[in-house]
Amino acid sequence: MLEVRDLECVRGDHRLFSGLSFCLQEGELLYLRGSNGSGKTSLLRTLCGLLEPAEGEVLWRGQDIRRQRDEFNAELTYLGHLNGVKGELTAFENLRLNCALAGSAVSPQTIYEALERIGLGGREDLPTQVLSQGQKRRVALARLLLSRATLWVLDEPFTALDVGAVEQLAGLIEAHLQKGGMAVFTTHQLVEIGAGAVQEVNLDRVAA
Amino acid sequence: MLEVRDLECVRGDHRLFSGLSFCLQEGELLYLRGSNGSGKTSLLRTLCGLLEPAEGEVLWRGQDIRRQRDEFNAELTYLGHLNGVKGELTAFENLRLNCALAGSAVSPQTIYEALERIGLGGREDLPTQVLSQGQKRRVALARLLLSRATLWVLDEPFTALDVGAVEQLAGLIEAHLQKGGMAVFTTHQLVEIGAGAVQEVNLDRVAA
Amino acid sequence: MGFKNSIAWYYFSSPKNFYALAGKLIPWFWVLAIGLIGVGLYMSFFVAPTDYKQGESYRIIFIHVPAAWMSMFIYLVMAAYAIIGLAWKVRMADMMASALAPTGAMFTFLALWTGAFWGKPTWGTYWVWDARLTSELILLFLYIGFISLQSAIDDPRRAAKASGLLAIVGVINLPIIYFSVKWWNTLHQGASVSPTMAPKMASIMLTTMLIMAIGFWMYTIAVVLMRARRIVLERERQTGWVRELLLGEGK
Amino acid sequence: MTEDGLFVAWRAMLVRDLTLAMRRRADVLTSLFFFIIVVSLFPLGVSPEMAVLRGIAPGVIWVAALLATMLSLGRMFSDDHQDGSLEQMLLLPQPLSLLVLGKVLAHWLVSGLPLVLLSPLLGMQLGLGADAIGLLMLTLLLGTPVLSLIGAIGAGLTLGVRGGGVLVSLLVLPLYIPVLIFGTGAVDASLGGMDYEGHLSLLGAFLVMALLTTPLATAAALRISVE
Amino acid sequence: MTEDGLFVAWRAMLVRDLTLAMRRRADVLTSLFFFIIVVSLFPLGVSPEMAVLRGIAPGVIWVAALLATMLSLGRMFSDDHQDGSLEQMLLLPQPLSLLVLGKVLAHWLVSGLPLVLLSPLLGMQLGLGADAIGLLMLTLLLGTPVLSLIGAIGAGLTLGVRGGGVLVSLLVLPLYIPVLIFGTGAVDASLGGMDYEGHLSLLGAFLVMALLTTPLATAAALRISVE
Ligand code: HEM
Ligand SMILES: Nc1ncnc2c1ncn2[C@@H]1O[C@H](COP(=O)(O)OP(=O)(O)OP(=O)(O)O)[C@@H](O)[C@H]1O
Ligand SMILES: Nc1ncnc2c1ncn2[C@@H]1O[C@H](COP(=O)(O)OP(=O)(O)OP(=O)(O)O)[C@@H](O)[C@H]1O
Ligand SMILES: [Mg+2]
Ligand SMILES: [Mg+2]
Repeated sequence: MLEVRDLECVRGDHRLFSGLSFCLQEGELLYLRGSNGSGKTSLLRTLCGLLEPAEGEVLWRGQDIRRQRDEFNAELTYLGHLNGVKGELTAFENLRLNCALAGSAVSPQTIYEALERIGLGGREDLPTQVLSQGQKRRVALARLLLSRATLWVLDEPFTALDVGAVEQLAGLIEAHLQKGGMAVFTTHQLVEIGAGAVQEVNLDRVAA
Repeated sequence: MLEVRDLECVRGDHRLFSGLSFCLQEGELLYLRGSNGSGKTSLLRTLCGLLEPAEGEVLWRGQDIRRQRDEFNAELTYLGHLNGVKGELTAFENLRLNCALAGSAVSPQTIYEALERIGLGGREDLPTQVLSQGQKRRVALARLLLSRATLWVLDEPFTALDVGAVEQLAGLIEAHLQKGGMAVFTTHQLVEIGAGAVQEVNLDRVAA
Repeated sequence: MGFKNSIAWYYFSSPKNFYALAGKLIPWFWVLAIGLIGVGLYMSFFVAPTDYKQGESYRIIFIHVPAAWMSMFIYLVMAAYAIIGLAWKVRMADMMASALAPTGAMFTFLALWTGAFWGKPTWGTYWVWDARLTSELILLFLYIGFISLQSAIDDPRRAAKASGLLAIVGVINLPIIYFSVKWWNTLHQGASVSPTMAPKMASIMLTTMLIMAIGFWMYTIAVVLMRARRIVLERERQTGWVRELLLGEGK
Repeated sequence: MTEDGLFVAWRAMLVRDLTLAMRRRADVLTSLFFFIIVVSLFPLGVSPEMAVLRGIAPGVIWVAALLATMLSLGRMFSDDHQDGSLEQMLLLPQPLSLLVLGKVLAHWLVSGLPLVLLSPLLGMQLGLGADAIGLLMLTLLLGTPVLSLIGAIGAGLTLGVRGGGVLVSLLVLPLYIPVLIFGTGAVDASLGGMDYEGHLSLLGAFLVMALLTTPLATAAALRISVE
Repeated sequence: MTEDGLFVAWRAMLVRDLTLAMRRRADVLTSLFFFIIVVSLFPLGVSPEMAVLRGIAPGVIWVAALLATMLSLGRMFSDDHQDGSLEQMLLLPQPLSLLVLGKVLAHWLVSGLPLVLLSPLLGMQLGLGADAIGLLMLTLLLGTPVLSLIGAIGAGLTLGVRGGGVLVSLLVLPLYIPVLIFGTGAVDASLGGMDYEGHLSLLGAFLVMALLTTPLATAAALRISVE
C-alpha cells in the first residue's frame, strides 16, 4: 500500500541514500534504523510528502502521493522532532483545534478521555508551555489516540517519555497494527513492539 | 561538596517536591529519577542557580551558590533540554567562542580533536542548523570534552543520540568521575554508568 | 508534458549538453552584440537628425528606450523560465532564471539612470513620482528582491523554487509599467511604437532604436550564457562530468 | 472532504489564530501601538503646527499603516514554523490555500482592522476634516486587507531564511507601493477637490485580485519553505 | 577570574554577536533598510515638494532612527533565550553586566552606527544643508547608543513574555522621548539660528549615565527572565 521506489535523498551537497525501495502492507511495521545524521528524518519527511525526493517516488495505494495530497493526508498522521503543539493553548484546546482542522468533529468528552489516558489528567487546562518536556510530548502523542489515520509516521516518538509512557505508546502502536494500520518509526532507544510483520531498513547500510 | 538542604520547589500552583536533602562528594554520581513532570528539570536548574528555591538552600563547598556565582560557575557545566548552540555558527566556532566566553584559551587543534572524538569529523565547518537532531546534540556534548569543570549537571543528555554516542557519553561521565569530578544527571533511557558511588534520588518518592 | 519529451528540448535541458553548446555559442553572440551596438551608436550620434524641439539631448532616447524595453522583456523571460522550472522541474530553467536577473537589474538601472538624466533638461527635474517612473523603480526592487532571496537561502534547489515563485508573482508589475502612461495622465511620454499604428517617429529613429535593442539582446544572451555556465558548474559540482572537467582544466 | 468539512477546517483555522492572538494580547497590540507611536511622534519630531500637520496627515497615516502591517508579517507563519505546527498544517487533508485564507483573515482582523478603526482618531489629531477622515478610513478598509494578503506571500517565502525580516520588506514593498499611492492619492485628490472614484475602484480591484490569487501563491511558498 | 580573562570574555561576546550578525546579514540590514524605507516613503506618501520635505527632515530622520532601533531590540536576547545560549551565558564565571555591555555594543555597531553613517545621504535627499547634516549626525552619534542601552533593559524584562514586542515599546518609549526631543531640538535650534550646545551636552550626559547604570539593570532583568 505504501510503496517506495528507487528513492534518492540529497541534502545540501550530501547524497544521504539512493536506490531505496520497500513496500509496506496493512498491519505491517517498518522500523527505520541508522546512526545520527544518516537521513532518517529526511526519509520520513519524504514519505509524508514534505520533502521532494531527488529521484524516485513514493506511492500510496499505487499513486504518487504528491498527486493526491488531500486523500493521502486524510490517511496519514505524522509526528516529527517538533511537537506541533501551541504553547499558548491548553492541551485540550490544542487537540480540539487539531481535530477540527482535520475536518472531523470530536466531542470534548472524547478529548478529555484521551488526555486522561495519556497521563495528562489534571493538566488539561494549563497552557502547554508550562508543561515539562515529556508532558509536551504527550500532548502531541494524544493525537494518535484520536487519529483515524491508516499510516502513522513517527520520528523518535519515545524521546522525553518516561518508562510508563514508553510502554503505553508501544501498546498503542501494537493495537493500531492489529486493527490493520501501518506504522513507520525510528528510535535510538530499545523498545519492544509486538507486531505481525516487522520490516527493518537500516540507512547505514543503504548505498549513498 | 555539593549540598542540598531541605529544598522545596514550587512551579505555578504546584509544589513539586519539598524537604529534599542530599550531599554529593567528589567522584560521586547522582542519578535523578522521576516520571514526566515530576520536577527533574526544575531541580537541576535550581542546582545551577538558574531557579530560586522556594525554600531551603544549595551549598557549594559550604557556601550558598547564589552568594558566589562566579566562583561556582567556574566549576560548573550545565547541559539542558536546549542545546545552547547557535545555528548560524559552525560547530567549531560554537566551541571556540564558548571557551573564550568562559575566559579560557583553547587551541583550535584541541577543538578539532574534540569534534573528531565526538563523531562530527567532516562536519566541523557546516552551520549547525543544517545538522541532524543528534548531531546538534553532539555539538553541545563536545563542550564536556573541553570542560575543566568539577560539577556536571546533565538534563537528559542521551536524547537524540544513537547507540554509539550513548556509550561514548557514558564512558565520558565515568572518566570524569574517576578524575574526582561529580555529576548529576537524569535520563529516561536505560544506560549503564560505572561509578564508584551512585546516589539515586527518585522525585516520585519525595514528598510534594 | 509532451513539451518536456520533445527531443531537442530534453537534450539541451541537460546541464552537461547545455554547458558544451553554450561554450560554442557565446563568441558568436559577443560578435553580434558588439557589431549591432556599434552600428546603433554610430547611427544615433551621426545619422539620426537633430530634434527640432529638444535639440541634441534627445539622443539619449536611443539608449533609454531599448534599455527600458529590455528591463521588461528580461523580466518576462525570467518569469517564463521560472514557470518551466517549477512546473516541469527542469533544473536548467531555474539556472537560466537566476542567470538573467543581474542583467535585467542592470538594464532597469540603465533605464532609470538615463531617464533621470534626460528628465533634467526636459522636465527640469531628475525625478518625479510619476506612475511609470515609480513602477520602473518597483521593477528594480523586484529584481533586487529576487537576487537577495536567492542568495539568502543556502540550499540551491529551495532557493531556485522560492525565487522562481517570487518572479512569477512579480509579473503583475509589467502591465502596470507598460500601461501606466495610458491609464494615468503622466508626465512621461506614451508608447509611440506599437504593432497597430504606423510609427509616428521618423523611421530612421525607429530603425536605430530597433538595432540598439537587438544589440542589447545579443549582449544579454552572451552574458547570460556565460553566467549560466558558471552556475551550472557550481550547482553540479558533485556530479561526475563537472569533476572530470575541472580536473582536466586543472592540468 | 465534504464542503462542510472544508468550512469546519477554515473556521477552526480562524478561531485558532484569533485565540492565539488573544492569548498574546501584548503581541497583537504591538502593531496597533506602533501605528499610534509613528503617527504621534510626528508632532513631537516635526512641528506641532496644524497647517503643516494637516498637509502631511494622509501620507503619515498611510505610511504608518503600511509599516505596521509590514512588521506584523513576520509573526504570520514563523511561530507555526518553529513549533512544528506548520508541518502539521501542510499535512491536513484540506486545500492549503483555504487554510491560508483563514490565517490571513485572522491576521487582518487582528492587525489591520484595528488600524482602520483607529485612523479617525489619529486623523482628527492631525487636523483632518470629517470628509477626509471618512475617505481615509474607506481607503484603509480596502487597502489593508490587500497588504495582509500580499504580505503573506513574502512571509511564506522568507520562512526558513534566518532573519527574513528585511527580505520580507524588500519583497513585499514593491508590491505595496501601488496600494500606498492609490490610497493616499484618493484622499489627496478629494482634498484638492478632484474626483477620487477612480482611485477607489482601483483599490477595490486590487482587493479582488489579491483575494483570488495570493492564497495560492502563499500556499506554494509555504510548501517550498518547509522542505 | 583575572582581568585578562574578563577582557577575553568580553571580546568573545562582542565577536560572537558581530559574527552572528554577519551570518544573518539579511537580518542586520533590516533595521537599516527599514530606516531608509521609512524616510523615503514620506516623499511618496506626503508630498514630493522640497520645501515641505526640508521642514520635516530632522524629525522624520530621528523618528525613523528611533523606530528602527526599537524594532531591533527584540533580536537582542530573544534568539539566545530560545536556543538555550542565554542560560549558558548566565552560568559563565564572568560578571553578567560585563557580557551585557559587550552585547549592547555589538547591537549598536550593527544597528545603530549604520543609521548614523547613512543619515547624511537621507538628509541630502530631503534637502538639508551641510551644517544641519553634520549636526544631525552628531546628535545621532550621541543618541543612538543611549537608545540601545536603555532598550536592552526593556528587551531583557520582556524576554519570557510571549510577543513582548509591544511591552518593550511601552517600557522604553517614555525613556526614549527625552532623547528624541533633545536630538531634534539641537538640529531645529541650529536651523533657527539658536544655540544648540546645551542640547548636545545633555545628550552626552544621558550617554554617560546610561553606560554606567543600564548594564546592571539589564543583567538583573535577564536573571529574572530565565527563572
Ligand atoms: C527616471 C525616469 C524615467 C523612467 C523610469 C522611464 C521609463 C521608461 C520606460 C519603462 C519606457 C518603456 C515603455 C514602453 O515601451 O512603452 C520608456 C520609454 C520612453 N521614455 Fe522614459 N523613463 C524615464 C524618463 C524619461 C524622460 C525624462 C523622457 C523624455 C522626456 C522619456 C521619454 C521616453 C520615450 C520617448 C519613450 C519611448 C516610448 C515609446 O515609444 O514606447 N523617459 N521610459
Ligand atoms: N509556570 C508554571 N506554572 C504551572 N506549572 C508549571 C510551571 N512551570 C512548570 N510547571 C510544572 O512543573 C512540573 C515540573 O516540570 P519539570 O520540567 O521540572 O519536569 P521534569 O521532571 O523535567 O519532566 P520531564 O521528564 O518531562 O522533562 C510540570 O508538571 C509542569 O507542568
Ligand atoms: N541544508 C542542508 N545542508 C547540508 N546538509 C544537510 C542539510 N540538511 C540536512 N543535512 C544533513 O543531512 C543529514 C541527514 O539529516 P537527518 O535529520 O535526516 O538525520 P537523522 O537520521 O534524522 O539523524 P538524527 O538521528 O540525528 O535525528 C545530516 O547529516 C545533516 O547534516
Ligand atoms: Mg532525525
Ligand atoms: Mg525535564
